[in-house]
Amino acid sequence: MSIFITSDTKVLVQGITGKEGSFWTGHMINLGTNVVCGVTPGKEGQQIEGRRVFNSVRRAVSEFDADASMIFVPPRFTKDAVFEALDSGIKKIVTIADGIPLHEMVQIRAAALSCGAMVIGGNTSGCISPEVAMMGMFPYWIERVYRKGSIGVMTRSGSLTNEVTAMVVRAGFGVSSLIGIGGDPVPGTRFAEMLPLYQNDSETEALVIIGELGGTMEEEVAEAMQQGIFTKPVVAFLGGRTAPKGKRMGHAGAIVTGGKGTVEGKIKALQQSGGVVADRPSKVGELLKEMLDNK
Amino acid sequence: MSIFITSDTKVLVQGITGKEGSFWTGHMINLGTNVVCGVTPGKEGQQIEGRRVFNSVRRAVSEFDADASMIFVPPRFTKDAVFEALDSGIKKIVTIADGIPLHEMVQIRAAALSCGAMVIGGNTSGCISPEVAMMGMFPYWIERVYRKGSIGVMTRSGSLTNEVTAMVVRAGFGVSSLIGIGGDPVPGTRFAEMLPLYQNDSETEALVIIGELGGTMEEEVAEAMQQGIFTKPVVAFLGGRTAPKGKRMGHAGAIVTGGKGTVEGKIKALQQSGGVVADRPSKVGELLKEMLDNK
Amino acid sequence: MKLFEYQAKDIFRGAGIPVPRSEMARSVEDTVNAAEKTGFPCVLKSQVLQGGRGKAGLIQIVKNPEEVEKAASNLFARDVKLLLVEEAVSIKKELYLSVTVDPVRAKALIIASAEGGVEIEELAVNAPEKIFREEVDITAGLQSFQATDLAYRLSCDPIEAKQLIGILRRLYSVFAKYDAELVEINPLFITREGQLIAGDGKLIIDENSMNRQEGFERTREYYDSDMEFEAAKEGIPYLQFDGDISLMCAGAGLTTTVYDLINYEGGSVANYLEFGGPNYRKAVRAMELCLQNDSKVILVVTFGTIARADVMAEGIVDAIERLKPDRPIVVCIRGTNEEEAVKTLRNAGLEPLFDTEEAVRKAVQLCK
Amino acid sequence: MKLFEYQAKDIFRGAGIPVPRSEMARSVEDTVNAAEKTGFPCVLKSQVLQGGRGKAGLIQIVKNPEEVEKAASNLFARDVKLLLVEEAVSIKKELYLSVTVDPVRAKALIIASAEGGVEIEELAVNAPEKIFREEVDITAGLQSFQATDLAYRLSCDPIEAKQLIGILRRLYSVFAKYDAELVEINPLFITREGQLIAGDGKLIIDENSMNRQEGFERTREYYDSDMEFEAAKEGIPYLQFDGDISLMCAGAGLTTTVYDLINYEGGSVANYLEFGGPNYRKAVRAMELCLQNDSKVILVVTFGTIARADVMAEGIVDAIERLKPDRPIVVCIRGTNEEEAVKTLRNAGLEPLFDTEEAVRKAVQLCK
Repeated sequence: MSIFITSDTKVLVQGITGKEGSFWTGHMINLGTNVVCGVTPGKEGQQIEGRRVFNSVRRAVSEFDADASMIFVPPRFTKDAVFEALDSGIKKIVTIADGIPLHEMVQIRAAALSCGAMVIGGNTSGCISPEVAMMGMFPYWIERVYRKGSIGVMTRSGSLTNEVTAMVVRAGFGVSSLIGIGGDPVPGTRFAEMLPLYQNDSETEALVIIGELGGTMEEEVAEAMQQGIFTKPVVAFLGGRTAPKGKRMGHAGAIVTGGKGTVEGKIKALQQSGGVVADRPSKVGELLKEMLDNK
Repeated sequence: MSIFITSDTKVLVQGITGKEGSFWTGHMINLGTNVVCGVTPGKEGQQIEGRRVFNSVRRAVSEFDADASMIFVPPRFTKDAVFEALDSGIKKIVTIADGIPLHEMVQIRAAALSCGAMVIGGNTSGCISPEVAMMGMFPYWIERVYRKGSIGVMTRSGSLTNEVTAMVVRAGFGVSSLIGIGGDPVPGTRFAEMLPLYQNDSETEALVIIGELGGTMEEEVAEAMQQGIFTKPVVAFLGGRTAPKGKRMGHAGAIVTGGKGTVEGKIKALQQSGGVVADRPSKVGELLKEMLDNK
Repeated sequence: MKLFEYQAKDIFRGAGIPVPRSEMARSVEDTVNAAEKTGFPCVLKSQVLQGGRGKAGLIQIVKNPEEVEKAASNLFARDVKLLLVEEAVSIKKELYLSVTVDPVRAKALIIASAEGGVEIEELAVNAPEKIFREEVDITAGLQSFQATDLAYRLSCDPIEAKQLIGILRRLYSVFAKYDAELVEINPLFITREGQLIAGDGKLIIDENSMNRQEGFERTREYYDSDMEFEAAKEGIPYLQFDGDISLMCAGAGLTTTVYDLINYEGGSVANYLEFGGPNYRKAVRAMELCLQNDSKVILVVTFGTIARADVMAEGIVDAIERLKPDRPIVVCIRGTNEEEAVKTLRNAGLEPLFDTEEAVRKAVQLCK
Repeated sequence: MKLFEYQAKDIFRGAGIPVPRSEMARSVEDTVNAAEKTGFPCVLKSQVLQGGRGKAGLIQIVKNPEEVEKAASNLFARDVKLLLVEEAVSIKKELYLSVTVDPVRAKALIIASAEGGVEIEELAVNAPEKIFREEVDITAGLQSFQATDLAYRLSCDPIEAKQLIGILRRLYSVFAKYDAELVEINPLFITREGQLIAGDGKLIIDENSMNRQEGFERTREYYDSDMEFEAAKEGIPYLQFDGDISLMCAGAGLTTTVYDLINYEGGSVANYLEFGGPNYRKAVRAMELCLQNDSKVILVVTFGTIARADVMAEGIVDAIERLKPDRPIVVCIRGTNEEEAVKTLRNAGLEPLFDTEEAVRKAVQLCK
């Protein structure tokens, strides 16, 4: 079983008639994702990739009982799209938008928390379980990166994911489920909140975390490991070790302020909790091997 | 046992240093109410009727673990006062303010519902269990009205309560617990929501409901009776039977709009559910007698 | 506070909701000039607060200056003070939209129907499936997706739906900004050209929020009678009737009940008046209002807590001394400090009663 | 977007938060005139975006015109473009107030302390009990009782507390209105006369909300270098360093990692530059920026999905043809349509690599 999304998950696509929405809907279906229908106000009656388009999520859900929503709408409409999905009782939401206003992202996460839903993103490529299903935009056709296997991957960065995952695959492994939580300062779902899913996933033998400077998400993972919430092997790669302090280099979420969120602090926390940290992408595969051989 | 408030309930008074607040705090204590402390911003260190005053509910609750809050603040500050009490985890709130803005009252009720609290009021005299405790402003010293007994009373009107309850007492009964839910169009708690408390109260043998035209609260009581949520005898008195349609006579909540909320409709609903309806206050006592004798 | 149609439409216009072009007229001459400006055909709409103006003949469509003059003369003769002269639009369809409050669910409630122009309550009974309801969290406000969903339920035409979305959002913002008890557009026209435009406008502002709403002065026009206007200026709840007994009671519930009891006993009410609550020291002013009526008896019934019986009794005695009423007064004053009240009333030669129904019967008898 | 102190204080003033009287000065002469207006003593505050201005000597208290002239000359000589000349207030106490976002709890977060004037992070480590936190629901906004409770935790004096309540509410409204990532008053002075007044002002507006914020133009002053300003105008993330290798990479995470790897390998970075995401067709402009640096190598590393490898490779080849770079270019372009990219690069005489670390090592070697 994959996590978050399986081949049975009924996926609705909000913004399905847009350029990105229609293009990636095709790819999601192509990979095996059970896309049931789509929503774009005013386009009811159209079809995209053979899927019916509705004017609203409520209308869509009244005909197709969707479990998950993949949102392809511009950043300034994302809050409304997420609220619309939540309003229809959808509990799994992925939003790829890059540029969601900060205060709206806070409201999105607050709303998700209050109704027990999981919003992945924004500013992410989404999630993929190779050969099973995908909500997002991954070049699953690149075998060198998206080979199926037993390693879970959680990441804050899209570009780095291709880089690091390629190293995992080069070391002889494959990916069970990969979830990009996104590079924004306020992601809808945090690393630590994904851990129970990976813990319960029988297909995941070990977890690779692709983190970076800024925020406290890696520290929260360390805490969950210490509390025994997550007990599988963890290998982390953290970008921005040598980044100059106070400058905004990389993602908006990747900034060290007031001594909080340094890579050194994260490394220390993870190591103290039994994780290992790779200092360069190529080491990730090697460390995974060591950890799994010693198990 | 009385309902909503017992002699053990730890009551905090918000707005305790005001004229009304201090006057009625004295009376509440005099009746036996366990008033533990009060709140008025900027007056910390003062004492009212021997009770300490704090700057905020949080500070008060950190020293006295209050269960209930009696709010004596002007209408335009009531929403904030209720939110403050809810923020400190207080689940029983009475607010007497007459003139709470409609939209704020909606927010008050929404907040109470979402955290499982009960807000009684506004535009009410509050609640009293004679000889036990009181949150509000009742002339408990008038034996002719506030004699202890076995009849529960729920009311939308202050002045009418004295009138009708006097008739209950004249017929030889007394009052177990009396709750005034207030005369506004949006009361914090509705009649039907109080029924489970009266149902479970061993001291209450029958229930008198003092209603009036407008709204659907009496109809909701009838529905609860039909569903078996409330099974004790019910005698209702409803004001405004002959009120001209469309005119606002009496409470703000007492207006018939669009054919909804007529007294005839309410009478029919209550009668169909096994209740009896008195056509004048003096009949309430007589009907009670009949019902309890036939039991 | 219920506003006149022209006020509601002014507010709509300010909020960006399309309304027909219009002019105001206070005389027949005004009306003729106004109609020239709007062009023909146009609609003369009496600015009165009562409902059902269409059925009552208070709205007239006119096609030429002659018709204007005739219709306007007729309307002004019917105690109408102000006409709204509006361009007549070509109507393809009529919708219904309103925002109000749901006291049970503690939400704002949008009610909409693709069949407007009728009484929504009738539609609710006859064809409830044609009414759409949308609950809005009053703290978060109307969400775009709610407006979008509702708009496409009302119309499949994207051009109409887009206009509807805008109107819904603006109507909700009027509801929020003006602390509305009700804001309603019925009918909302869809013209033959596909434009949406508010045919009527209703806005009732919550009385408890009036102190934070600016620019609404309660002039005589808002009241059915001079007396009601006068009482309102004092903050005294008052309704004018034409029977025999002037009520001077305390408490909304009790006063309403006394009103009922008088009717049961075969009596009739001259006026409804509450002088309880914040007005319990205003006995003189209250009695003055009662005495302006052609009533035969003044009936005083109170049962107060904070509105103390002794203070009210003193007020009544004081009012009698000052105003020397020409008609009998029945007093039934109970509650806090009742004993003092009884003494005061007896000293003044009154005979205090203690039972509401007895007092009502006595007042009715005195009228015979 | 981080604003200058004077901008933050303008916004504070507009919101009703008291700030000291002040004048702006762009020259020594200006400063002398400004100081005459504010009176002595006054404070010359360099309007630069970096933190720790006090320790860096960028804030000077002056007592007379001679001191003004000396201090201003000194500051303007240090590349300061603008001084805020502010009246000096008599300080009884310094508080700390800020509003930011709590990403874990998904709330706005007010942080306050009765011990301001210091770095709040230091206080958080050394005396966490002196820091008060108040979470605010961002939809409902700051509730009065929260401001009241916090104010009385900061000061037992009702006169101070009342001012604090007002400042907290206004500061929160600035946070909300300006889509702030952070708004901070540190220190918030309590003067000897008992008045509260903002001693400093910091306001960072969320980059993702800039399109709905008006009146903020990004001028040269907001950037540390001309190059950064130039890149920003193109929307290209760029940071200036003074090493040997110009980065021209795609993706925030990957670019940062390449930066790290260069440092590990003993190399040095001339500039950080991302041309991925929406900029993946801007290879020419990106290379132009790199070539303006005194770097020895340009290192191109990408691993894109939507930012297609073939398009980026074409861009690089195009850029080389147009700009004829005077230094070697190391290319490691992978991802969607990688095979096409490889062909394009080889046809142009480049030797595409496929391993980031190998590419980094090669670039570092080329610098030796």
